[in-house]
Amino acid sequence: MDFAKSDIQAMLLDSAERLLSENADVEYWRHQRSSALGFDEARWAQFAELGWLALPVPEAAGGLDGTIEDIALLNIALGKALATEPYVSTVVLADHVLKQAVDEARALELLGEIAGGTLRIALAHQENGAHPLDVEAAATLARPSAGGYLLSGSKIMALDAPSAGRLIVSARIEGEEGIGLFLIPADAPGLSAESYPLIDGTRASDIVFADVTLPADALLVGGNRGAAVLREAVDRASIALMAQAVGAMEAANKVCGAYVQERKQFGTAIGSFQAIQHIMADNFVAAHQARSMLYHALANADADEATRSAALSAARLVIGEAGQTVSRNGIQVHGGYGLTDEYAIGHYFRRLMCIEKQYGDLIQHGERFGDSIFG
Amino acid sequence: MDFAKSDIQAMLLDSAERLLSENADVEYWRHQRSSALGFDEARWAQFAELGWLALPVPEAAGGLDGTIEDIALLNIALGKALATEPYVSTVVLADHVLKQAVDEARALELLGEIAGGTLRIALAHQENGAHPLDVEAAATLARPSAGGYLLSGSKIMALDAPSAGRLIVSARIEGEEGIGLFLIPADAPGLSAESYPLIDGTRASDIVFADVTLPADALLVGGNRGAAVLREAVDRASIALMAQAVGAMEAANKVCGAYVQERKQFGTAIGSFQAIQHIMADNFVAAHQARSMLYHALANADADEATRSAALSAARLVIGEAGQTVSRNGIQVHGGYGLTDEYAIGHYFRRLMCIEKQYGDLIQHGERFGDSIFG
Amino acid sequence: MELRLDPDLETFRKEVRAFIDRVLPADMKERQLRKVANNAAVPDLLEWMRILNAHGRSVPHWPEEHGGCGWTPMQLFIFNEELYKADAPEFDWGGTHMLGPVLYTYGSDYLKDKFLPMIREGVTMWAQGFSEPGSGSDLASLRTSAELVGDKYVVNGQKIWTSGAAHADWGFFLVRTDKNVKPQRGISFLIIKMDTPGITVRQIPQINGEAHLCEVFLDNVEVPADQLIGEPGMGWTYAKFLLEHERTTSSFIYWSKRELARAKDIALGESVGGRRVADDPAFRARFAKVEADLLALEWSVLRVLAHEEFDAPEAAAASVLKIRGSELQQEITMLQVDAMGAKSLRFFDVAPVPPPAPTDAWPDYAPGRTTVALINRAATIYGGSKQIQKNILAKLAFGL
Amino acid sequence: MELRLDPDLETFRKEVRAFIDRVLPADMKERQLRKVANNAAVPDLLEWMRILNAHGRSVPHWPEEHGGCGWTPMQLFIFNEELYKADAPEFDWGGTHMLGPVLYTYGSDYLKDKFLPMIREGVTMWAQGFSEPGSGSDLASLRTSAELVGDKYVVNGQKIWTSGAAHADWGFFLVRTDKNVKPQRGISFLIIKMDTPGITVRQIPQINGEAHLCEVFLDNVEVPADQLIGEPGMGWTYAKFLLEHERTTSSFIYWSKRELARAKDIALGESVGGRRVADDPAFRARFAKVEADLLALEWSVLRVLAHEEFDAPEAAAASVLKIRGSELQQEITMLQVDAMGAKSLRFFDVAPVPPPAPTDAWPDYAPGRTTVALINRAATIYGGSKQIQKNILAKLAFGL
Repeated sequence: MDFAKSDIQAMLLDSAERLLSENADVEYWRHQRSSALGFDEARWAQFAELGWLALPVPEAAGGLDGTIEDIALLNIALGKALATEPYVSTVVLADHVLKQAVDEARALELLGEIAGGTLRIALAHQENGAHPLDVEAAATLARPSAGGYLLSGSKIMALDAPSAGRLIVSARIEGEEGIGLFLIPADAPGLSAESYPLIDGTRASDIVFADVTLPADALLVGGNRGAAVLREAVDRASIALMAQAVGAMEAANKVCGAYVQERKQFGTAIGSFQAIQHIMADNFVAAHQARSMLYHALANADADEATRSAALSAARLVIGEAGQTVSRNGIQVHGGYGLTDEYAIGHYFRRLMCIEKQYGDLIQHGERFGDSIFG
Repeated sequence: MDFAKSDIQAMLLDSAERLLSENADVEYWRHQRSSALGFDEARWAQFAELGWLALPVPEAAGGLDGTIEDIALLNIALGKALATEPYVSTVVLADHVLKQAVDEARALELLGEIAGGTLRIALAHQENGAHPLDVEAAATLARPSAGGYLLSGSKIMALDAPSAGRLIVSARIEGEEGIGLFLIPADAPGLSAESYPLIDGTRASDIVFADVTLPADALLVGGNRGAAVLREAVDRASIALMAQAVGAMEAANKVCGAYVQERKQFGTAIGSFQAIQHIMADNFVAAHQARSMLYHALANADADEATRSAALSAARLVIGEAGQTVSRNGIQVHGGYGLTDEYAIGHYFRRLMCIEKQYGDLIQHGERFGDSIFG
Repeated sequence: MELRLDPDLETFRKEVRAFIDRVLPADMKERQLRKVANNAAVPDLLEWMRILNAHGRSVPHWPEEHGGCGWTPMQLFIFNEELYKADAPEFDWGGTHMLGPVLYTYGSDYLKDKFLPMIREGVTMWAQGFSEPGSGSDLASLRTSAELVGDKYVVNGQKIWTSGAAHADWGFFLVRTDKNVKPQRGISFLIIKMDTPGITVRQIPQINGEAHLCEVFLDNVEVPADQLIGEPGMGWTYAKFLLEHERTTSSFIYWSKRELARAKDIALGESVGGRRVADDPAFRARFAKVEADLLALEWSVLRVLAHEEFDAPEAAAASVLKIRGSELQQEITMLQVDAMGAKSLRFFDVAPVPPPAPTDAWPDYAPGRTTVALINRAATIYGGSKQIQKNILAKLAFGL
Repeated sequence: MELRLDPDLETFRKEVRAFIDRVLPADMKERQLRKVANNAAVPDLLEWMRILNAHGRSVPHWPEEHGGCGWTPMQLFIFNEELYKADAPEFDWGGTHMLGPVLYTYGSDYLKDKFLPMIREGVTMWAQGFSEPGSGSDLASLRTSAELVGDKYVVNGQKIWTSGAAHADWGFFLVRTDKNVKPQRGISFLIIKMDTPGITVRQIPQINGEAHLCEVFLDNVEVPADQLIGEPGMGWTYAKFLLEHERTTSSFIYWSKRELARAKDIALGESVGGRRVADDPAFRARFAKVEADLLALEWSVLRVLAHEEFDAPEAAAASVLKIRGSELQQEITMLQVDAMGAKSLRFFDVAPVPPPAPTDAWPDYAPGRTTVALINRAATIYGGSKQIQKNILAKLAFGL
């Protein structure tokens, strides 16, 4: 166990500081939100140049073979800056699935494209009404057909899909157990998507597959391993998101700490009122515990599935609630200004709310962790 | 709907003020706790003289035929004074069962004895592991035998049993549906009791019936009506206890309000600190909502069972949690002194904790109310 | 004390329900039900006032001489409750509940004759200009000045958080007419037409996509002096009267009851892994506590309406209603949001009316829940923040 | 950063576990498990110190020259955790963790030679005399005076909340030796034998039936001047050192982990209407949140032990541990209590050891849970109340 940053981690954080800090402000966020994809493709190219998109990619594909801690530290920085780039979808989720793909050579090629910034991949696995933590519960069906598959079904709220060139789609395979993971071009004939923004400015799509024809090699991971691989990938995405939440909370606390020293009421800075001081103390405690719990999730990220998922869900509970505390209190100390789109705190608030509910919400993670305790 | 006190209510409160206020202090409470029964029998006699023991008794038995509102108002006063007398057991619970008894004449006689202060009755219905709100779940069994019954089984934590001359015991009757309610002398042969204090200084008993012989007329209410009558009686007890909780909270708030003005730290009364002010404000809100919710329970006390029990459980939720808020915060503002037996707040704390858990705790009432909402 | 509901009131409730059912147009009800933001239906609001007015019920709480219904507080409670239950449009609270009572209590005959009918008949939308950038919780420090020049006040300054100022015809403002006395003493209550030269309104973009709250800039705005209500320097008193007159309004009890019912519908409509959200025990337990707390709030409102005597000044009860009312608004809207899980994260634009047509995945309740929940964080801020209310309570109830 | 646990530490943990299993007497373990109050086993406590000392492990955290084990902070963490897991008696924290470090850091050779062995070998129980009736959170205002007369200090005053003073052999006191300087500057750190003439101890009856906390009255108590630790007037500095040295102690992490495991046992042991309390979804959800929070606290402790750098002074982390540690102690003991429902209301006397023999209805875990939960309300009060900690945090983390 070592809390100190390694050289590569220090470099990552240093480059993150340089690239992100200049654009971590309301003006930038509002501008991105109103842009076509919700983020700046030029900055995505810079992510590639800095090696961020190669972070978890194996050296064999020209990557950095980074650890989950490396990913977490970079995502803390992304969270601080409220970056809306589809980093988690492409670099954490898709990378992890590709690394488990049957056709290793092709996967390495795709990973290389990701690392180079020329390919973005989004995961489309959630179906309306399905339990987010039960990734096997897919009604989408792939029927073997003419040396390939015909895919039909629908997915909801595929995060970052509008900016992705390809999708990883989970589906039952007719005649097989489990679920398979398919790689599909986002513009495949028969695929239709309705895209929309989320409240944090990121984008998602509802996708319908109407007998989409897939070649045999579209199947990345077969039904025997699909669910396990997907659970792993989603858990890693959860960790990256939690890291972003920790970054967002710490940044929000900074913003609030400065605000309560500036803002005057009754002739004095509101930070001189004990009630405000105690709210800020609560926020500090919450963010501090959130970071501790991120560490707990990281320490168990590569443990057996039961241990990993219990640790992850426990972390989601603490971090999710901490996010509520920090952002709601943050708005409260800002008064009316906190409700405007023109102050940073409202942006942190919306981002933290999104993270809290993606890949399982507090109810679902609470239930899973409770079950892990009592069996 | 009328919030103003009626004449009889004003009289009751006036007499309560006179009798109870002089002995609503730590010295009195500590003395009573160390006494044989946990309360002062001389004061019980005064309760009788003031007509309090006749309050819900029908006029036919020399009673005052008081309403549930009358009972609640008196119990608010009892709660303020942390009276440990078995008022709820005898005058609320037992009276209600007796009023439904098959043998009306005998019941009136017993009610008269209660009103006169010569008879106290406790309810023994709870069994270990049984759901407190499922009064039908009794394993105690009455077997018909020689014109009467043989009773066997065991009860746990029969409140106020140690000072009661008779017990009302719930039991299945062999060969019948439902449960019967039996009146049994506390010293019946074959009955053994282990008595102990509760943390608030009141007393309870675990009772074992080893083939206790009962005459036929021991059966107050038969199996066809026993459970319904018992549910009604227990709900009325709940209301009286909630009224005591409201009284205790309001008194505790007074005590704390005075304390934070007296106690000095850092050269000033701690009540001048905004953190303390806000704690006191929280306590005021909690007690205020508790009283409102008592009113809700009262307004529905005579409604159909589904409405009544839903309202009652909702009230228990609010009042139970308010009791926690008021008493825990109350101790916090007292600092170390709050943990001693020598300050009033610790006594309110223990009483409120007891009320919260008697006749169903927060989990059980929460579940019942939730079920009433969603079916 | 006798707490059962008077049976006559049940009769009254039935009559009210039938009345609303008869006069509320179906398309208006539908728009109200499906609106994305709380304040998205201005034309309906005035139209609804006109409908109510046609039946003499647009300002039932006013004195009968000004068009009120002469109802008891309990009858008014039931009327309001039923309006919300039926998804009728909101009142224009600024006119009907804030300005109106100040006007008919303190206004000159000229002002009463001119404005009370406009409010009552649903002719005008009203903006409230109290807060300023530098004076949020510390309202008395407001600096917008009104100088008497001849028979006009010349107003200069800036207001903020003026709801709906962009669509309001008229506004009522707190302005400083005297800088040389104690802050509270120098404030006056002034009616200003919103299209007066010198007024600029900026809509503030909100975190939920609305721009309902506004900044109002007043630059040498000339206002006829007879639009000052009552006496100069008494504005603070009138503003306090207004708040005390509407003690139970801040409880949002009618709104919260309606929204809790909607939360229930959502919990029954949404499923996760084949289980209704309503059947999730943790969700159900949380829902039960909120519903119980809302019942407590409702009875607290009834106690205030009945002027029940209790162990503290009546104003303490008002702060209790504000604190619990605002907290419960937030809890109820978050129940709605949480019942929808990740689906609550979808952003729905407030501009297009109506919102997208319902689908299986996005039922009619989906658009708007998060829009409202986000802006609802304001509930514990405006009208005296939760922290201010607790200061007040500590003082009133305990003398701290 | 690399957060997986070092495999060597797992080996160490096994060794520690085997060691404790070997040396901890079964009857002592049983008494510890079944004690009604937290402080009900004084003789065992000293006996256990003697056993540990026989194996050189009674003060593992001290410097090796004074009998410490030379372990890393993580090893100490594991040792403590395993002690609690095994239901070993508590340390005499006053001696081993509070006075000890002050003594070996600032004490004269005479004091070190005299007292360190007494602590290490489990010879003496120690009382801590810091708080006074008028100085709770405002400790620096303490007034108990020590006047140097010849080679003796004459001590007059009163201490309160002195845990276990009735059974302590020696005590360490903060006393005022100089009234003419800033309050913090005039305080000294004095060792006093508890049977010195002039000392009167009154046990304070507590809400849980214990009388462990005491008042100590000092009336012209004569104390050899060489029992003053370090320099006169430096007592405040030493007291602060003591607190900083034991930054993670206030987290109560080992205790809370053990008690959460017990809460789990109770939830598995108790049933309501045929359903285990552990299977009650609302209880389970609450338990899960507490366990998650406790894991967060544990990692916060590990971060402090590793002196992880973060965005605030390290003392801020200490306040976090105190706040969360005390809140979690309360939540965990209330989980135990609530799992027992109404049965938790039975009062068990702390005096008789052992408590009543277990029965079906009253299993071995029943006596003591409420006793401990009641007194645990003190956790957010002593050692700097939660309010004080938040003041500190606001200042350290945000400069407020």
